[in-house]
Amino acid sequence: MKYSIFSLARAAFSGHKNWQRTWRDASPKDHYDVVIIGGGGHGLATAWFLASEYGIRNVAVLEKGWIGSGNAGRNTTIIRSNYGLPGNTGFYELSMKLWERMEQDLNYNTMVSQRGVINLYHSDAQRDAYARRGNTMRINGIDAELLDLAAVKKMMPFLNFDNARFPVQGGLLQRRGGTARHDAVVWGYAHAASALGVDIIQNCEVTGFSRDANGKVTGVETSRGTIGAGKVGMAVAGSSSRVAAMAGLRLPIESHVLQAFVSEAIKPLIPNVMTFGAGHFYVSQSDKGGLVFGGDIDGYNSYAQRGNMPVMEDVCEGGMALMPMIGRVRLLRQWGGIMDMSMDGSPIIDKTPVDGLYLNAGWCYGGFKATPGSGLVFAHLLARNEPHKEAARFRLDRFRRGAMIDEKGVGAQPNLH
Amino acid sequence: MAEFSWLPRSPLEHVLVVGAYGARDVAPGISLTEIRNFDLIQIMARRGKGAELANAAKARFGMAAPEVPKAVSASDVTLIWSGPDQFLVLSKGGKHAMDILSQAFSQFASLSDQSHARALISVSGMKACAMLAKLSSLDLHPASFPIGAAAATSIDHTSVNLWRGSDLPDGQAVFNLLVFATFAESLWRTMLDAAAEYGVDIGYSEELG
Amino acid sequence: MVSHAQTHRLASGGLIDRSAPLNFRFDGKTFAGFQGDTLASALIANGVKLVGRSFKYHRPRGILTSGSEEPNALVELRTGARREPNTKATTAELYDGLEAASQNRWPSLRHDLMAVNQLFSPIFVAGFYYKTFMWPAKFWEAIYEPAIRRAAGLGRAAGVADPDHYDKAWAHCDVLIAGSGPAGLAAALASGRSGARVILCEEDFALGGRLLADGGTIDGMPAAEWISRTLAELASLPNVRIMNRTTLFGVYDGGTYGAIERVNDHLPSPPEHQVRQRLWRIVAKRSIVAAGAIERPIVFAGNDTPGVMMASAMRTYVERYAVTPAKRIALFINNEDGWRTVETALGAGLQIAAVVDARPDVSAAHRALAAKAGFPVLNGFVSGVDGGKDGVRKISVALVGGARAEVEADGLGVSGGWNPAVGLTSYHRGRPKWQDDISAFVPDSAPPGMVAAGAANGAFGLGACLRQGFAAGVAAAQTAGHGVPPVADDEAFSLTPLWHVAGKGKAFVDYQHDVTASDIELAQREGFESVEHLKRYTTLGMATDQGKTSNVAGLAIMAAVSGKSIPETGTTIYRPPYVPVAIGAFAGHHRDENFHATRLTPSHHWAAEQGAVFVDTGLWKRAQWYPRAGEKDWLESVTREVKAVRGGVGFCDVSTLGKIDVHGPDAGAFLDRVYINTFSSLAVGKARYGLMLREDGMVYDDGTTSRLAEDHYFLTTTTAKAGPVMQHLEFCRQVLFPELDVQLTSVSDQWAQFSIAGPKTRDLLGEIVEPVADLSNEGFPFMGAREVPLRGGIMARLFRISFSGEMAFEISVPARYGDALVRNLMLAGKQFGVTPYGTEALGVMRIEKGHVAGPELNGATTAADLGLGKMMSTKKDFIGRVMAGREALVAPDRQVVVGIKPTDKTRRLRSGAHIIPKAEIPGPDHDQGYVTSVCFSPTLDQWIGLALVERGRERIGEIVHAHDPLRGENYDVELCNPVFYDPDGGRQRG
Amino acid sequence: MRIVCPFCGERELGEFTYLGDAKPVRPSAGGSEHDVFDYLYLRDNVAGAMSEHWYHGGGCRAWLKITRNTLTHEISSVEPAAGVGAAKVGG
Repeated sequence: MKYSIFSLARAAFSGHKNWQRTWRDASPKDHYDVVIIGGGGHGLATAWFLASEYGIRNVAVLEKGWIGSGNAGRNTTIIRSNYGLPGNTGFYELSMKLWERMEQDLNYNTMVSQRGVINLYHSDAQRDAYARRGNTMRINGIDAELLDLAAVKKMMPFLNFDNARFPVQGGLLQRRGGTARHDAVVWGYAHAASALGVDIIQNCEVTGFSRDANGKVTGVETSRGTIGAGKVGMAVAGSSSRVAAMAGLRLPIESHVLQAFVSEAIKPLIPNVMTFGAGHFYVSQSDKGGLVFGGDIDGYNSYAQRGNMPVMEDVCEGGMALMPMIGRVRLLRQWGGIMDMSMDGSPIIDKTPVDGLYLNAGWCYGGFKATPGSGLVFAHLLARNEPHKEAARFRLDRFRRGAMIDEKGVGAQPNLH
Repeated sequence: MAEFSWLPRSPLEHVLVVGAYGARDVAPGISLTEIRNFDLIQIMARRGKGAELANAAKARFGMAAPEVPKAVSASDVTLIWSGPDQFLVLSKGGKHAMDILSQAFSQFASLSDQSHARALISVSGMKACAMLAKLSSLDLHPASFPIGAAAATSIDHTSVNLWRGSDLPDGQAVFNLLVFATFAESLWRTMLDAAAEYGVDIGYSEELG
Repeated sequence: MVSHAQTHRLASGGLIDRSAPLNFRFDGKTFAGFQGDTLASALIANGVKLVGRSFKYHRPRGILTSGSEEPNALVELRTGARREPNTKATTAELYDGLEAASQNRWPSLRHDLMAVNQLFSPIFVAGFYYKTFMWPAKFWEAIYEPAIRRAAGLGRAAGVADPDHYDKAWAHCDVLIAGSGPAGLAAALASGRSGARVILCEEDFALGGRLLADGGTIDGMPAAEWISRTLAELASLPNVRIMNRTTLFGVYDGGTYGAIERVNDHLPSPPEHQVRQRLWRIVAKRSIVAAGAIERPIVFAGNDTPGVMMASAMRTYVERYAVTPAKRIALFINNEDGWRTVETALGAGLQIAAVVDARPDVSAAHRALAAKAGFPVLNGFVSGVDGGKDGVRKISVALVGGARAEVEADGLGVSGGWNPAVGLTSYHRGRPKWQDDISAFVPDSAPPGMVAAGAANGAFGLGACLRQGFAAGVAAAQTAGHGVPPVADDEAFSLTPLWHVAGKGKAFVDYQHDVTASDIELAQREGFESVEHLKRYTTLGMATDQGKTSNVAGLAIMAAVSGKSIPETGTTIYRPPYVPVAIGAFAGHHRDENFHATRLTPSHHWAAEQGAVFVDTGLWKRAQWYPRAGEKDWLESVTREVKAVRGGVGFCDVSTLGKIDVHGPDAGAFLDRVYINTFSSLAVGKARYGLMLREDGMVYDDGTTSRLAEDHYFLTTTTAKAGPVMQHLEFCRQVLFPELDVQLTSVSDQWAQFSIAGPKTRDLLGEIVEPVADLSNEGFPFMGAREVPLRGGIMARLFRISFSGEMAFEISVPARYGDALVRNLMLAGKQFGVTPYGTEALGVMRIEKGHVAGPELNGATTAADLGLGKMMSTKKDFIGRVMAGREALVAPDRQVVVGIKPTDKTRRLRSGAHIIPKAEIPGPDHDQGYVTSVCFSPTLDQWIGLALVERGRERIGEIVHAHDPLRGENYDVELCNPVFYDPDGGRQRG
Repeated sequence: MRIVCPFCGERELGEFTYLGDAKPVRPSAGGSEHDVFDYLYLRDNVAGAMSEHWYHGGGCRAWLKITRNTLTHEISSVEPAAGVGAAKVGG
């Protein structure tokens, strides 16, 4: 059923008894052309692009729990393409463009809200670094504006300009950046992919790979039996190393916990997405009214999906330093996601050394905003066996060659990215 | 030629205001006293020379240097554990200054003068533990941190050496804090904020406690 | 002027202080209450039924509960900068002058035009927004979303800085107890008597938990007497600390618990020097969760009508606060516990209209009571509520067997059973288990060291609570037996599970978010069957009450519609905090200028006296320049400072550099491994510039290291990397090269260090250094390093090194002499026009000299990129050597450091501009680098800069575009040698 | 998280910084690019008990080798990273 105000109104007359499942509840078939492991945003987007863009519809998405139960449902919902290094810049802008047409593509309102993302700067050195980045964006055809203090004050008069330890001096603004409703992205891709014939199989955990005599992957072993596959794509950020290990691979990835927080719902307070340049804090306000905020990873390897207090305090200190008006707003929930932290802070989308097995991993802080772009380029790789041009730098061998994409310039230490 | 004066200036000199601070309606619950002008030498054993260093320390100070997080005092010197195989020598009046200790220990140890790197603050009063609980994650209960206990630790993300001195005659606990000189003003303000609700009596001293 | 008498206050009883009357305002009207009231109890005392509006449909709502699980009675408490949105009236302590306002309504609570949303409720079903608002695409941000954002949200934040203070503290104990009900107090007794250090946290201001409302007999005495005796005993134990107004909200690793203490929320504003709230980090060896249970509603049509209240809350209001939520009460219950409300109400002289008991087997005793009091006991279900803003008027009952009945009442008490508070035990992703006899989830696993006791553990009888609490206390104190547990009878508990009465009309599961039973059915129809999907699709349990009253009912209904059992359906993941906690409390002291510590240089106060402008460099405040009267801007001051140095002499505080003593026989060998160049060969008395790489081959840090003795080097780092380099060197020393005999000590704070530069440096130093020190070029050549005596008796270290490119020394004195040194330098240098200079002038001179600094050492440059490739020794191993040889790191087209000059000499340069070949149109394929550092060079009388440019060194002399679309600039620059000034180095060696 | 420093006793997480997996051993001088690549970039990324390097920078400045379960954060052992042969750092 096509979703619209008219179908909604019609359904209302029948007491909403006629709605169909948003996606089909599929059982595994014996064989698919492509099996995607991971029913998060990336896996589902990949399946949708395979079906819609590359005409490959005999596709299954396998999810060990319920779709969207990983990082797709555990992030701060920010979308942006304000990256500074070749590789990231083009890719995230590709993704941004796909966000801009997502609702029409999917017939699902994912609430893409281009309310602007501003990175605040507090020193000349930061301003210069943002100028470099903003110019990179502009040279790549991406919108960027460098705001001075007066412009920031006008846009966000509620920041602490008077007695801040590190006074705000300005900011780098991407107006096209913003937020999207994270769960809706998952459901929207599931809805649209399912409609094109993709099988979405929940509660189906991959336990191993089937290989032929030459070592080529021929399918996956799962909690619901063996499923044959022409190709297998992994999109399991958070569990990449564990799944890769089943194929005997070691990855340049560590799993870290990233916490996020939401406040009680309040009337509109913060118009856009902001990052504090002098501490670890970024924030936006959801349409429902909660302040959604976060900061740095906790800093140690973890699969526990929960964080500790020092980072929680650090984040709130950043928030209060930036805008002491939130002191009486209450933190409502705290959660932690498992991040694939790669060795240079940038993602990996590539064939693996194992024939037939394809990798989409290492998203660090970029996973949610990358969702549509990742789906497209991974589908491209799976369909064409060669990287999409906007993902050509995300190769696995870049570490060996020394062609890192290290936005922060901190080297092979994942917890610093 | 001009005549130069070389008056040492404590890192807290600018910010320390002698007298009362904070709540006035109660008897001061906290005394904050800065100790000025001391000698502080860090001694680290050379590789494999821990035993020799221990012997030399015993000979020099008449007491064993602490091998666990403790501070030990003689009449003119306090030895404060600061890490594995290392300790700080705190004294006044040059008797245990860098040049003298170098001669005694340089065969077994590496010495670094820290006399100017730190400010020394003594915290006492009925509310000393309550106030320090806002700054320190250590358990300062007498059962866990008795007289003589020492710690290399952090307050406000800043490294400090903290040890518990002898109680005052009225039974009040005394905690000594060595804080890095360039952080001293900032930490001092933080300490005042933490102490204000209890009422504070601020002073400084040229004497080691 | 009090406009309302306390019409609903009982004449006697309650734990309120009738001698302390208080006035308060709600929505502009003044009311009266007593000390000991909550805002909720005081509103009830005044007969106020309508207190709020719901989130989506703006339905009128009353008070549902008496605790922190309250979904409805949310207010904006206080005014102005202290306004607190979404404050639960049920936990807000009344104080004199309290002001509160209802929220999420317009223009008023009674006449809320947003209630029009109810007309659209057939469309505003769960997830409706995912299906619409998509066309035209542009309308989302322009029209739909702003409207939704305005309509959504609850209360209004103050919008200005919070004027109150917060702090944070640590506490340590052997046994931590959450809750002061019978189980918590019994646990405290048992563990406290053993001598264990005990902390008991109670979120309420009064201690006693449900005993305060439900009473009972313990050890043969009334509960109130037992509480006061117990508290007296606990108070006599110095090892027991009771913290009321303190909620334990989370459990973290290693036995660390988070708690929030509302230190002064019961006052209009905190007294001077005191905080509003304090965040506690409590480290406990063991913990006992005695946090009780939460009574659960039953989902039926009209269950959100003001006047519908949890049965236990009714008891609390009557017993504890002596107020009457209704005069004629009906009850709808499915368990034995609901009958207590009957007894309480009758005891207070209230009328019982009827008891609707879903159980067929009501006891004879209850039936006798009903007969005596003259009310009917109806075996059936409430199927509808007649009433509105002003409360319940009549309820409809579907009797078992099909008949219907109506009951007139002005209040309806509901009890659907009790849910143990399983939050704390589940925060480590533990899943509670289903217990059939109470039809509730109880803790299964718990974080290490934690146990649950009493109602939180599914033990609902008073005797059982006491026994479990006491046993847990004994076990947690890890000693055997401390007296006998307090004794009380266990009340009978029977329950017939009842979650949802099917029928017409909106039946609310999540009151605040307006999630109805039919929303859950719709979610199931659309495939959102997983409880996490259900939660996310319908927003069930995501409101400020965190689903305390709604979660279990929601999943029970989901279980029913999907044909699964409740345990099969499972729970969502429980996430802290247990109650919402003010963000200000998590920040504590660290806000405004106290956000981070501040480091001051030894010359800071002298510089401040000179009127220096300071810049934040990491935590440091550094003098950026020293303006003089008449100078119109920073550029004029900086230009003067640079000229003074180049033409005479100046000094700059460089104490912020990291300084490390490297001691030991293997110190030289150690430095050889951490630097790309060699230090073991450095002569005593000499300094050398060193470069460190990361293991991945990129430049990590640079600085000058001097050899002061055979076994003593003095290493300096950049200001920014002082801490990280120390950590890195300790890693090398302890982990990578433990065989080396080397010791490291930070001496950053020990030494005040100043750069003295300019052709008259020797003249100035000659004034201050004792003549015995030979400062001549022969006696103290470039890169010399040694100790010298200063006139007046102190020793200093002199290093003949130059960042500015001038004849220069760095001088170090023990830090307490730093202030004296600058004053003496000014005194001695007056005759030479000595000029203090700041970081800006320092930066200008280093750019003129082509020295790389932070912008070039950006973590992505190699030694060769910086023009320092030749420093890399080929004769030894060092950190980063191997990886530095990777193909992409030695590629010929890397961006390398070059100088740039505008072709138009009057043009200003800006860092961050990109370099585009002259013939090309700007685009990603022609982006060849960027400008890293710029300055106005007084020496060259034009702007100059450094840039990282592809193959830059091969292109010296080429004209390229500096492209800066952000600032609307595009101009020609010439690539040039980065050393603009004195390329032969004659001046610094002279 | 609380870590029992073998020198200082039990301390709060905030006093420590994390480096990562302690299993990879830095190839000695003469190690090939392949060896160093493996050491520097590839990780087992263990889900379970893992040996890790932590730095007690907020305390005694000792580097520690800690066995910690990445699924539960439970710490089962802490020892000086310098190893048993050099139990006392610098000693």
